[in-house]
Amino acid sequence: MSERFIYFDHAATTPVRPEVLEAMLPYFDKKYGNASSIYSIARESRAAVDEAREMVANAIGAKSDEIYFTSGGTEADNWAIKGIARGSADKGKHIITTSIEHHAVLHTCQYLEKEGFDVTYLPVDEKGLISPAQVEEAIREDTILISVMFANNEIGTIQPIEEIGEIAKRHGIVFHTDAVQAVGNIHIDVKKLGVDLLSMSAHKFYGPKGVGALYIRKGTKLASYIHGGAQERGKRASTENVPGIVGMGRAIEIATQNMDSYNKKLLELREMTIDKVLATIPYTRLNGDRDKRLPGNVNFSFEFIEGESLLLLLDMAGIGASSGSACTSGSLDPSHVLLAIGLPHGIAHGSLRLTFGKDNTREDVEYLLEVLPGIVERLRRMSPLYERVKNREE
Amino acid sequence: MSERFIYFDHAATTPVRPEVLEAMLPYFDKKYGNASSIYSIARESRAAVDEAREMVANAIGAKSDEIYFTSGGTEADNWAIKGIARGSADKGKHIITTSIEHHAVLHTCQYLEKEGFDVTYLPVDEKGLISPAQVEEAIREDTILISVMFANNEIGTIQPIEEIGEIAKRHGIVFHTDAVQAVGNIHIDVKKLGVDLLSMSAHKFYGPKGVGALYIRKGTKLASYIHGGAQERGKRASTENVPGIVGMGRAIEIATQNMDSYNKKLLELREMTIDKVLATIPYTRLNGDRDKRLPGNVNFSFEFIEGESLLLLLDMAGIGASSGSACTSGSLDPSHVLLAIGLPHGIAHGSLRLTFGKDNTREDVEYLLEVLPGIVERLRRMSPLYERVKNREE
Amino acid sequence: MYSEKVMDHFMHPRNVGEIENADGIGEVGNAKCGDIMKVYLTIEDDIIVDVKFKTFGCAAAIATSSMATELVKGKHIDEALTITNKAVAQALDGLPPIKMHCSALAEQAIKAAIEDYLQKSND
Amino acid sequence: MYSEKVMDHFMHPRNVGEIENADGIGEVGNAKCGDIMKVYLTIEDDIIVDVKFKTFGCAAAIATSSMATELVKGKHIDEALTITNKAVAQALDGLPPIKMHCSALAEQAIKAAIEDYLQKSND
Ligand SMILES: Cc1ncc(COP(=O)(O)O)c(C=O)c1O
Ligand SMILES: Cc1ncc(COP(=O)(O)O)c(C=O)c1O
Repeated sequence: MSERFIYFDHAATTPVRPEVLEAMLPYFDKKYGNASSIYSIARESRAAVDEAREMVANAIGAKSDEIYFTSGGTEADNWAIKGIARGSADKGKHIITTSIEHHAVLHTCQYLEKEGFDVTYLPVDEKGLISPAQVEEAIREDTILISVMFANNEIGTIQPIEEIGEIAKRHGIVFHTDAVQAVGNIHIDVKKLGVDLLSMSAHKFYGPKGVGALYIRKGTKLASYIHGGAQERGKRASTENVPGIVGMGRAIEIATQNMDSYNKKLLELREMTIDKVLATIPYTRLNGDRDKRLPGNVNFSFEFIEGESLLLLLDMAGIGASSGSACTSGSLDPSHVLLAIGLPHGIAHGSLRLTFGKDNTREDVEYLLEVLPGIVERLRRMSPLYERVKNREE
Repeated sequence: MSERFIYFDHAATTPVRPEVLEAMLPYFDKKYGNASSIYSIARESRAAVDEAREMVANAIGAKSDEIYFTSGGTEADNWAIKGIARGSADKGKHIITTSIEHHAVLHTCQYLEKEGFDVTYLPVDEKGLISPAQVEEAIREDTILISVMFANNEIGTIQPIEEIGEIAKRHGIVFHTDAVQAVGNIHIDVKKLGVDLLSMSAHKFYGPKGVGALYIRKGTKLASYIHGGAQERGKRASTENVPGIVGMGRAIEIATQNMDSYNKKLLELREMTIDKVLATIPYTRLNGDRDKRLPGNVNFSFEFIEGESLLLLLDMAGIGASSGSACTSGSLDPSHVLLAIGLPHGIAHGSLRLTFGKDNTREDVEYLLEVLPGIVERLRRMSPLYERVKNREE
Repeated sequence: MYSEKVMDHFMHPRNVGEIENADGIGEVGNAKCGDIMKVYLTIEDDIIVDVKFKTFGCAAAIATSSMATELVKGKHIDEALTITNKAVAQALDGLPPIKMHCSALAEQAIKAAIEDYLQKSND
Repeated sequence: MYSEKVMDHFMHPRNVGEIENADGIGEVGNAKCGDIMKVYLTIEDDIIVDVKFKTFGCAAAIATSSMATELVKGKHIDEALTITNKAVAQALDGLPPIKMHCSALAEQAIKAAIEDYLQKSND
């Protein structure tokens, strides 16, 4: 086992920043009041929640009463999609989404299909992009919702959200975007985008796990999803997770301040990795669009080998990475995203996602570039698929 | 404003214990791995989540694969009730609950009524108790769920859950109990109780806000509520809130260890408060059952005055308390629980809930007993209702 | 939640009490809603020379009662009748939206007391 | 997740490679499932005197390949045919439930290789 540990899996989750943890700490044991109560420490909790709401709103160009805190990105996705579906049953039962959404959107849509909704899963091109024209063509009389993710969690592809937003608005259809991978990582302004609902999750930008938010554009009618007390202006019940919410606010504030310099660095690491890996390891492809992609994301497929073995050997070398979405590790199927961009199963199994973050350095990437070719080669030498290719070559 | 602050609102929320916070801390910034990932720090997260699950299971006599973590008590209630409702539509559409449930249950049931379910809200007696016979009488051919809270959050009344569990089992009906106020505060053993589903929330027993759990007895078929990734064995999606879950585990472990001595102390404070307040403040009644009540709960109604004014004056004197559920503060109606036990509106408005906790002392209660009579008298002297009574008396 | 002015008038309400043989008495609200305000006026030459109140209600109800009585004291009844609940709330540096109905209570109670006076004078 | 033994056999797999002119070759699985195992046997007097494998798959697939080849080496083919996937998993101190199918792969590949040998001998 290696001495050092280099984390290249920031799309799965990020560590809480020291400044964020510091902001959260008083709300665990000192300012522990229930934000809905009336006495002094409770009013401090209320004020802290309001301030965090303001910070989240500012970061995406929203008003603070358009922000509703949730338990994470998944709940925000469930709420947005099921809330519109249940509230628009009289208008229609058709939903448009894509085949590369996160499971939080995909499984929610599949659940609604069982309830009698009709869902169009738009195919993507070989880079993982959908076109606004595709969306427009899919619109029907009874379409009630368009849900297209902002940036893909596996291959990092960034979709033309603004153009899709225009189409949605023109047709008067509610538009949701799962922006969990985008918020806190790239600039977002909901005023420009024309989205009505937007999901976010704090642990993707150095905030805590277990807290997220849904942006609900003023005027968008959305049924509640978690019923109970009057928290979040009656729209999302449960005692406010004050430390979590405070952490999300502080994290998004810092992320927004640092975004340009942060992304400059990530871009450098990304380009360096792509160039070197493609140059040194044969039978390798880059998945996703080369340019329309998150600054910190690279995703390769190494033919003839399987991802889990690759991850374990990288872990032994002190590198934490991912093969497809972390959430899918419970499954045996290769990533639905890689299949959707047209990869054959065998190649989809051999994918590696590296997602860079604030503490990664050029040295980290150099170390990766040092060990990765050997690890790939080692697994290939064990692989009967590689043997065939080699035999053919000879 | 007073120098000291005495917290008498432990039913609303509790501070995180130092030992609990300490257990949580590494999982924010050091062991920050996504519990679903594969590399070393992620495996540590997974192990920590599994250990916490074991602790929660042990505390209530369950097996660890019967515990599913949620974002709090409200989500657990929503999940249990809607999950059974949606999954049993072919069997029937009748639900039995009580008129004094927390809003997390009540509003969920009201929501289901709009969807076509038929809900019986059992009335309670003047102490806030329901009888097993009432439950049995309410059962119909098409009853699919009985949901009765373990202990009431306002008046502290503890229901005959074991007896109701027997009836539910005899009739083959799924039985849910909202035990948010009970777990971590009084002994619970699901093996004895015959409940199929049980909701809990960590911040009610010195754990963090924003994390709870649902106990699902093995063999109980419950549809998922939050769809997405494969977390919680495919039943509850979203990146695990590792620090929160770790905190819940540690908090319930400590609560269970300390329960007997803790409750002995709370009982003393409770009895002392009840005796003295009833003896010194006229036109006062104790709400709820004198004996079948949570050790730390007292709830009074002071005639002729209104609760918010009372709370603000207590806050000025450095005492944090509540008037009905903290969650209802967004509403203008008096507590539905106090109305259900037969209080007229005017008197329900003038209620005071004091809920004691681990750091409260006899001195704290003595201070309360010193200031409370004066505050009540001050408000009464301003009240036109009191004037009438006084005039009648003269 | 509340402005400093609201808290000041709640903690130190002006004009609390009753007036024996008041020229006008108004009572509005009911216990069901959780707010009752009773106003007593002493009126000389249609000028409100003294005013007292009793209120059952929340902090906002008590503070608006206190402020409203301050605003009408010394005023001609015609002028007093023009004082709106908005003016009362503004004089308190605002109220939380959910509490705005409390300021209506004060306006109504004063109107009721003046009407009571006018009716009595007509008798 | 994995036992130490699994990790050991994954990190240091025994018997990796090919055998030129093997007496029996078996290949099972397919790339779609993410697991392929190919086994080469050298057999003398129905005794497996040498065995090599190549595997495309996860750590469990590699480790079970390694362990299964260890278990059959030196054994009579009749005995080798009785080795079950459970035995392979047990020899590795267990596998996560979701990975149990990988041990089936190893069992099947060895069976296929022995059958290949038997068929060739019959020719
Ligand atoms: C695109 C996307 N959507 C939704 C989610 C779910 O977020 P969370 O795990 O916070 O519920 C994730 C990450 O897990 C994601 O990457
Ligand atoms: C009886 C009861 N049920 C449910 C809840 C909701 O729990 P949470 O606020 O953690 O969602 C509470 C407390 O708020 C409660 O007291």
